Amino acid sequence: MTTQLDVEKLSKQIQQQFPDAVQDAQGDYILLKSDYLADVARYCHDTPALALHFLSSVTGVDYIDYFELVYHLVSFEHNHSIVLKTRAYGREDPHVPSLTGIWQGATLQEREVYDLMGIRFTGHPYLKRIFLWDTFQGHPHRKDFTGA
Amino acid sequence: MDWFYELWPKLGEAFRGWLESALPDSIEGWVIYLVLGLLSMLVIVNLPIVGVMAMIYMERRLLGRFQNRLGPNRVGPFGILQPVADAIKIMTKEDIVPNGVDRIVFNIAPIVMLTPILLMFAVIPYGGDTFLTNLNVGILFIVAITAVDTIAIFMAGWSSNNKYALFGAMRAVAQLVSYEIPLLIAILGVVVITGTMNLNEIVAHQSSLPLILFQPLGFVIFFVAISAELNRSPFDLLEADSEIIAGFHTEYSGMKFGMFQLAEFAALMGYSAVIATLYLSGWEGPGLPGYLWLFVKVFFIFGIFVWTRATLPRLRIDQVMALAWKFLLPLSFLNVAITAVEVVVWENGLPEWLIPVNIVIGAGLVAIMHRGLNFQGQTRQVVPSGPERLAAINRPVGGGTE
Amino acid sequence: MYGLGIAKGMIVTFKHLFRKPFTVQYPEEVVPRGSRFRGYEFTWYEDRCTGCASCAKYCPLGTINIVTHPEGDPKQGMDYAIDIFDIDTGRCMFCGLCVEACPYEAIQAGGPLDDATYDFESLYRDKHKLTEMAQEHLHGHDFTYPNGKQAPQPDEKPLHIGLPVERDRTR
Amino acid sequence: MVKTNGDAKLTLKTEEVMVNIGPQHPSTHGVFRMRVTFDGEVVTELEPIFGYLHRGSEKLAEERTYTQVITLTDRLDYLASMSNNLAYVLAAEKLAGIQPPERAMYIRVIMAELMRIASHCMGLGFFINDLGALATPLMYMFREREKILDLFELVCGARITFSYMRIGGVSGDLPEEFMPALVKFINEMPGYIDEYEALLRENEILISRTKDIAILTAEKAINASVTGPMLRASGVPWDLRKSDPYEVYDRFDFDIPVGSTGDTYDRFLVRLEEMRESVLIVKQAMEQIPSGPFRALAPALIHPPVGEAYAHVEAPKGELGFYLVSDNSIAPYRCKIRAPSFINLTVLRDLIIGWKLADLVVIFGSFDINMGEVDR
Repeated sequence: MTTQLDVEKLSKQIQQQFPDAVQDAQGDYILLKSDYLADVARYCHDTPALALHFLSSVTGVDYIDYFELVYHLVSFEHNHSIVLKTRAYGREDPHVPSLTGIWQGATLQEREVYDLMGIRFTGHPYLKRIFLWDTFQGHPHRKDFTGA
Repeated sequence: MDWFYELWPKLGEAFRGWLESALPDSIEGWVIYLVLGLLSMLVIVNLPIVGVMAMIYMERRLLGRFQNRLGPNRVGPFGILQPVADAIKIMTKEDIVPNGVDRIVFNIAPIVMLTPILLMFAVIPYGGDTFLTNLNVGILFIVAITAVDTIAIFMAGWSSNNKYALFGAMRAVAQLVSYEIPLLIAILGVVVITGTMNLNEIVAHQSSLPLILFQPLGFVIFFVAISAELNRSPFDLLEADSEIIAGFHTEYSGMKFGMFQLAEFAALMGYSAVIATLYLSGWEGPGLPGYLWLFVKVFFIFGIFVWTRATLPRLRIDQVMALAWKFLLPLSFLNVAITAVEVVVWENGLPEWLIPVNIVIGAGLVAIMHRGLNFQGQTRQVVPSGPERLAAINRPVGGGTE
Repeated sequence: MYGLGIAKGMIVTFKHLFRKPFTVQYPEEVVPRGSRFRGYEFTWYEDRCTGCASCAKYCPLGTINIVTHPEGDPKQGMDYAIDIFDIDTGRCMFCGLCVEACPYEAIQAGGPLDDATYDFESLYRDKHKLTEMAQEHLHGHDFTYPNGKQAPQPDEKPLHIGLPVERDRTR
Repeated sequence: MVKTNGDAKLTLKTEEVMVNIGPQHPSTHGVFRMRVTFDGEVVTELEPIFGYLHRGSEKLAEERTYTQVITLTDRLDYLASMSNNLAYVLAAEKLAGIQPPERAMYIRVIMAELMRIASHCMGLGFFINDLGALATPLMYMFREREKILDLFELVCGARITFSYMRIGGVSGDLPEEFMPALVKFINEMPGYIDEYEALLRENEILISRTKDIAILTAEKAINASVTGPMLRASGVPWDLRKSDPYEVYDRFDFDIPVGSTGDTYDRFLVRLEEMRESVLIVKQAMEQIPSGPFRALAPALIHPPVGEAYAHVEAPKGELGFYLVSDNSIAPYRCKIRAPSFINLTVLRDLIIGWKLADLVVIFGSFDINMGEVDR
């Protein structure tokens, strides 16, 4: 059975490394400030006690005030998982750092989020529309999308 | 019953007699000769066409049964008219010439493909006295004339202005030319034993025992090489449907496509007849007349072709080439050498106890030689995918000037 | 030795040569459908329908169009008369949610496969067409619904509460 | 053309050809396009191009009730609809806090495992077809798939788009005639798998075409989020049925087939072995299945509390996950699908570069992707 990592404990651990990186920690997720996302992800990936080598999925959710990025991380060695979240503000050019440098599995998924949600991933090597054609206007998974 | 066994020569004689009596005396003998020649050519040219229809029907039905389904069974009783329906369909289809093709070469290619195949049927003996021409270099003629097909396939692929067709053409050139060599040298074994290239005499030589018994290795080499020559599975790389759509005839439609199909199946039929003639004592056989025996053998060999097609996956181009150059070619040389020694030692015909010896020698040689292929993968150097592999592949080739 | 694996495979295919083909020839032989088969013939039984429009609400594609008006004597139980009941079978994806939604089992799935048509028009089935199909089914199946229950005979009262609805079967 | 380099070594320089493989090509398993650059027959560059089948399932789900979304999940991986249904209803149950009855869980497990057999049949069949075997193994595997679809037709009335599972159970109990049919099929199936093995496993041509081809190392597979048989072929024993058991998988005794090197041949073998394990699971589930209700008492229109839930199952193609966000309305606020086929394609370029055209189709076939799921 995959166990949920103790959010309280992990957030304290992260706080020690990166003060004021954690915005919120409740339920089964840790909400991070987007500036620290890449660092914390790198920390989660490299720390042997965490060893979160597997990025299960990258999800973008449009909460109208902000976009929320949800990262499901799993460790095969310890069989535990954690959910990292971060927020991107603004409708015009929301952006978060890309995690492709840490997990190759993020490449296609981040492209998908960029295509359908319009969130820019800074540092992505090939950020291009994936499902829709290049000249498509708008991002259909946004709540205010009304049709092309 | 005599007419039944000697049907075609007797028919020819009777027709000639009728012509001589019916025509006025002022008509000279060469005219009758010409008319008769044209008529027999007509028969010979139509023979592969009718035979191909039967083969297409047989292939589709057999493939169906191999795959646990029925196959075509809608047109006519047991679907026997399916090839006719196919032919009508293909002849009435629009003949599309795509933009940007080399028109002349594109249009000539099917003709260049089909003609040599039809010529091949001229020298095959269908019975003791049933043949169009009794060439004393018959087998050489067949191999030489069908080699023209390589050019036709290349013409078709090159002129199509299609990348898939180009891939098919390039593969054709590499594959077909390579397999000519083991094919020829395997035939050499037969020629060494019989001492003749005349197909009638080769058949006459096998009246007691078929040559496959004295040439088991040669037969295997010939069969594999001919599978490759005829683009049959597992060597059907020229038209590998899962890789390059239809290979060299991707852009062809209508009757031009039909001519490629016809040529392919006619070649299959012709070469099945050659296999029967060279190794399975041709038209010889008890009971039935020669021409029927030959067709029984042809369809039996064709059935084996269908069987392999139904079972085997396809090889890759470099493996196909490796098979030709590293496996079949040395084997065929060994085969000729062993045969030559046997023929020199037993001048007055090979003794029968050589049959098991030959089979053992053949199996042993195959078992030894296949190690050189390294097809199992364990001994091959493992190269990872991605850029590293590309670098390994792109390393400089050739001697250089060190 | 090289070739043994190939020979094994050849034997397998050779065995199949003598097996009975698995396929059946469709028009002559029809594989029997299961009793829950969700086929083209959506049958709707007006005699069971109360006009609650549950099916229309459940349909993910909105292929069911239903218009009703209240009718009948309140003393004998109020009823809805069905003005329009259309199913656009051309858009239907046969998920069976409407069948599950109906509390009176008035709409039922099932039927044969050979219901192909040449135009989309005939896939749009209105109340009359649906009733026609339902009657055809009932007459062909000894007045049994696809779900196995007994339907009322033509002279009997419909099952739902209230008075029998005036049916226009002549179209 | 032979030209001399600066360091006086001969290199064979050829002109590169760019070929669009797809969107209509016999081996792309749907409308998928690869823009490939060839040097002779060797692939030097490859770019996958998606989106020809993009239907916006995730957006459509936001406008449908929780029950209606089930019909959308049928159309994701249309060769494994039951697994998709299962993943979705698990997520919705987690969100709404509904506990399905025991019998329903067993029925779901039986369906999911039968679906895995059917999906692997298709995956392997088309993989062998890509190798050029003229559909014979494919036809045999189609035959078994048809039998499974007949079973599904008995329980839910459809053959491809089942929509069988419901939030809190399944739409109907197993009919009377189902169990005898299932027993017959499960007893026959190992014989069929033996047949495939005899036909393919030791075939020298197949081995020479697949062994040591396109090796995916375990580290790379994990780093690239590869899941399913591809991951297990690389030697990682990660199967959600064992490592994060959902439903009643923890009550069954089965193995996870794991490959040794992660080459194409291992990916083929892992799928073949998984079919055997699935037969084993179905057998155990048939013995253990209890009687009782098949559906929990749940309202027709559920209003889950505000929150989010992520549930994943081991679908035939890999980890299929549904991430649902609820705003206490009758429709999900956001429905994200973690599609295994799509994410497995991350390693496509790295695996194929450097191999030949003939290997390209084989490697791509060994991914066993489904375009309905990739483009969603």
